[in-house]
Amino acid sequence: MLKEISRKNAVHIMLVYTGGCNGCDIEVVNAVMSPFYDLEQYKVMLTWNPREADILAVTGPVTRKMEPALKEIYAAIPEPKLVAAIGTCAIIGGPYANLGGDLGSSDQIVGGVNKVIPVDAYIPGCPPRPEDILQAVASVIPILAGKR
Amino acid sequence: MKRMIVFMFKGAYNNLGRILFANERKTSIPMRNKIATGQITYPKVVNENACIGCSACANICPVDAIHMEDLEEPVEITKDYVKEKHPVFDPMKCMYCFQCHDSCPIFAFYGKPAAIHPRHVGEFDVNLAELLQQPIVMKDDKEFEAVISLLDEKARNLLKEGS
Amino acid sequence: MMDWIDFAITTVCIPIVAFVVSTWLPGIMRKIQARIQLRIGPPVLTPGFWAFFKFLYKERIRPVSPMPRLYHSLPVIGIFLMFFIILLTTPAWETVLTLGTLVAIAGLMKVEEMLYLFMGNLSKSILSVRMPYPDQVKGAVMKGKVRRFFEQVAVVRTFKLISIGSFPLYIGLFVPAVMYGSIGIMAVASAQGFDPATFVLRDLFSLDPLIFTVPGAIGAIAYFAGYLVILNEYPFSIMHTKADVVEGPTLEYAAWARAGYYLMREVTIFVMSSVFVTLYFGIPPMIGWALIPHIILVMLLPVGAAIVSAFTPVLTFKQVYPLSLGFSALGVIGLIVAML
Amino acid sequence: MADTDRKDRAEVEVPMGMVHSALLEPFRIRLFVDDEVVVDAEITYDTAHRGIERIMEGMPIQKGLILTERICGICSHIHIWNGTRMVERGLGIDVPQRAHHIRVIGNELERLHSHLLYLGHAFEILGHETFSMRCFMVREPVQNILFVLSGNRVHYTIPVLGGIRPRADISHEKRQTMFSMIDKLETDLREFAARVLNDPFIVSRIKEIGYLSKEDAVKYGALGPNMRASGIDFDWRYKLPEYRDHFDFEVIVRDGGTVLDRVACRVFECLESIKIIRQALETLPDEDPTNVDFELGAMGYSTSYNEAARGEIYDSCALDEVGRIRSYINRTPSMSSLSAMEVSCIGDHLTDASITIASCDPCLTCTNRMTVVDEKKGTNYVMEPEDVLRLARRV
Ligand code: SF4
Ligand code: SF4
Ligand code: SF4
Ligand code: SF4
Ligand code: SF4
Ligand code: SF4
Ligand code: SF4
Repeated sequence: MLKEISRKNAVHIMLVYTGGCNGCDIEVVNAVMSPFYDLEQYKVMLTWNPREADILAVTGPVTRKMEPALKEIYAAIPEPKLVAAIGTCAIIGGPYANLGGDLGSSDQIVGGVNKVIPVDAYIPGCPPRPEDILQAVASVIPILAGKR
Repeated sequence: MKRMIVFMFKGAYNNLGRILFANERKTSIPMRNKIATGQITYPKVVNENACIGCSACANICPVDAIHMEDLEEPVEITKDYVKEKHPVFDPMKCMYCFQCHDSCPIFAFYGKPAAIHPRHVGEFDVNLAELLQQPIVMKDDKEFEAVISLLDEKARNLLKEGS
Repeated sequence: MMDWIDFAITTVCIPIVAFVVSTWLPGIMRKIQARIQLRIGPPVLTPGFWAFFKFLYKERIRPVSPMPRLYHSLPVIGIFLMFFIILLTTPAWETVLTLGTLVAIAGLMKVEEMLYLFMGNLSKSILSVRMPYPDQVKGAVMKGKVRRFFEQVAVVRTFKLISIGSFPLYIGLFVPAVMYGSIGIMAVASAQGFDPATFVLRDLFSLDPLIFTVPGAIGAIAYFAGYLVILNEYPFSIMHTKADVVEGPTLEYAAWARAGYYLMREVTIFVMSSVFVTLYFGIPPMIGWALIPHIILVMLLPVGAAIVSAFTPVLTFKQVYPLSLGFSALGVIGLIVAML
Repeated sequence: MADTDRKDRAEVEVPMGMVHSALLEPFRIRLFVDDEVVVDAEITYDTAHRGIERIMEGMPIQKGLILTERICGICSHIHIWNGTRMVERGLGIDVPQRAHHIRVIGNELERLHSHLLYLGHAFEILGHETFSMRCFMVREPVQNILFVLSGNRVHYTIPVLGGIRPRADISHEKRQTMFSMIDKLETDLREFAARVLNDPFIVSRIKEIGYLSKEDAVKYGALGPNMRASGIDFDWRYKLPEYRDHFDFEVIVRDGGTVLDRVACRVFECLESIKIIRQALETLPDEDPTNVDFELGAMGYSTSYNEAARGEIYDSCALDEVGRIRSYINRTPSMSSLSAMEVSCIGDHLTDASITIASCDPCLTCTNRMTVVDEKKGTNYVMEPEDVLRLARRV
């Protein structure tokens, strides 16, 4: 009872950029920092510490260098936790993993985030607008609250 | 010094108003309401009245993010061309490579805003009947063939006649 | 006998009051900042109250630390220290134990600050050295130097802050002592016209608070500066700054230990402010009518801190030293005026 | 000599990143400190390497150009513009003046949003949340203008070979909207700039740190505003016909070379950008913005330089007979500006170092270069000068 209510009322979100083009990153920062959008009004607070986080927001395709870091950071978050993949890169690897010329698509990309860690919410767009991000984050909070 | 003091008092006054009465608040309340009720919708990517339903976008998409759906009521564009389907776009699959946009005949052949744009298609009006009467400006035959091969049969005939 | 019953009630109730009020404070501070930032901001209970319970219910993990148990127990120690400080300033404890001197409070605050030293040395978070990245094959000129975690950098800073940063706070603590010639807290309060036995709300206006005198006002400013330092609130949050050490010593706290850390911070905000009210307004916390004005006045410092921190960047030691020296000097002037 | 001296003084290494609140993007900074004073710094940035140049090899040029935009979400327009410009130069494609104007508008809007983002980020690092939020507030209209113009807030995809995508054409109504939005933007920006540059706390934090002398700026290749803040008067916009012949603007140059100068330089550049956008909107020629009258074909090695928000950008490639890309090369400003920051943060406090590094506007997505992947061992690492030498000797 108290558990669910408290989880619904205080959520910490952590951002990890895994090698996207900055576009998604900036829109996430916009959603957090711009008073016009103001993520905090939905009871979601920004943190940079995985130990404090509940939601891990990942943007960008996972590059080979970022793969171990992403895994470790995911592991450092105590349960219950959710992962939101933001942007088409984080969902399917974006153009880097799907387009290619003579040499095929990029071998520097592991792929979307779900190739590395389990993902609970997908937010499409290149980049998604801040309002898309806000709505998605607001709508996953009940899932978080319902976890064990 | 005097300016500084005036400035500080003004600032203090303004901020008092902000703290106590939430003056000048910039947060968008309509958006807040929309999010609370889950009403944020994805930007419009297909301009229905500019689309001739030729399937080129669906055919070229490398990740199958577009499929054609039959229209309930076919739209008659010219007297011998009826639009029967329209493209439906799945944002989850799209990677924004713009190939649909660039192969849309409205853009590829006529240089007008394409009926499809993976970001936000915008508001514009195109008189399709008139447009389809215009000759196609495209020099390179190979490229013409490449684009035209993407269209469905009816549209192909139509555009070949037009050129 | 009466005294003992009073003592027991106070010992139980004052910490509860402190807990209840203090969970509101971060929310109020955040709301004020949000309003200044022209946005809505989180609901008042979110940052302090609900966050505390949320962390209680998270999965318990083992922190990466050479001594996990000690590391986890530090915030608990901090909370108890703070409860102890506030209890020392209650009239009930004074009559029974007569421990409530300014020296005791100053000493306990020092211990509280020292906790950060231990925390920092015991925490080894993923964000710096442990990040999986092949540093050692890179081309830096200075290969093979000692590699230091953020937290240890923060420890060095805590140390510097303890040695000089919180000076203004201690000077602010002792201005009343010099003014009234006593280091007893109750003596200070009664010198301002407070009598715990007979206090009713009407008496509020016959008090003669220290803060309205010249040395008192100066001392209060010094105390406020010290308050910001001890809370690691902007602009003095150098040991906690996001720009390099992220969250410094507290990085590894998770789940219930983080709840503990949250509570420790909240209670610190409350207690430091409560001591201020006791000393400068002459209204100590007690079970009785005095509690109402006390709690209202306690809001003063956190609100001030929120406003100041909304308008200042984090300062480095280049600015912290002179500022802290300046406030200390101010405090000393207050002391001298008090002596005259 | 000085080097060994420094080497002895450094006691500890403080590594930061790749996930860190001050860096935002994935990169790694190792700071070697004596007490808390930075003695040496190493910035490595290979984590975001996606191999764009490689996947472009053999792609049809039109598709490749769309991919250039995806190099970066901040300099998105300039990448696609410069790439397009390069091909247009190589193939001799005429571009209508209207298209040039709209591309310039895109670029200046991008400069505005990039600089404001920079300020927002800088304040965030300074710990000044309120002003950071104000920055984002001032920036919001810019994003809205871009959305009105092109249908996206970040990747606008304006240029196309021979002109612009018709989606981004500026109709009469659009133009009126843009005018009024820009007026509002300018008043907000001026007010905010005056407030920031007069704030004693902020100025005390950013003045006299991160000094980059003129010589060092040249030696380490600082670019764009970083270079101009160190007293070097150079801007590609003076040389490009798109700008030179049509617009009246000033290039901001400051002599100080400190973080304060880099910040101020950008603030004033924003005002110049607004000036250019106004002029462009006023003098927008009335014509068809896209020329489709060209043929793709073999193109020799062609290059193009341009002035991105963060400095010089360079693209080059060749095309084969059917218009497919051969060896695309793209070099972006952060690359060399960052190495300049390695030296300019030496001698500052640790906390100042992060604002110094941020003050060159580091953004890494374009910066990641050569990584060697050893498939057999399953490791990868970045090639060092020694590695290259070793390889060279072995051959
Ligand atoms: S989804 Fe688009 S905006 Fe986001 S990181 Fe990928 S390319 Fe950039
Ligand atoms: S059009 Fe080309 S890429 Fe798309 S499905 Fe057909 S063969 Fe594949
Ligand atoms: S932009 Fe999206 S929908 Fe269009 S072709 Fe590319 S992937 Fe398919
Ligand atoms: S290519 Fe264009 S006209 Fe054809 S179906 Fe797609 S959107 Fe409609
Ligand atoms: S160097 Fe940069 S631009 Fe080039 S492929 Fe790598 S990430 Fe892309
Ligand atoms: S040094 Fe960098 S920019 Fe120059 S050629 Fe090599 S990879 Fe390209
Ligand atoms: S310099 Fe590179 S990373 Fe930075 S904004 Fe420009 S393209 Fe993007």
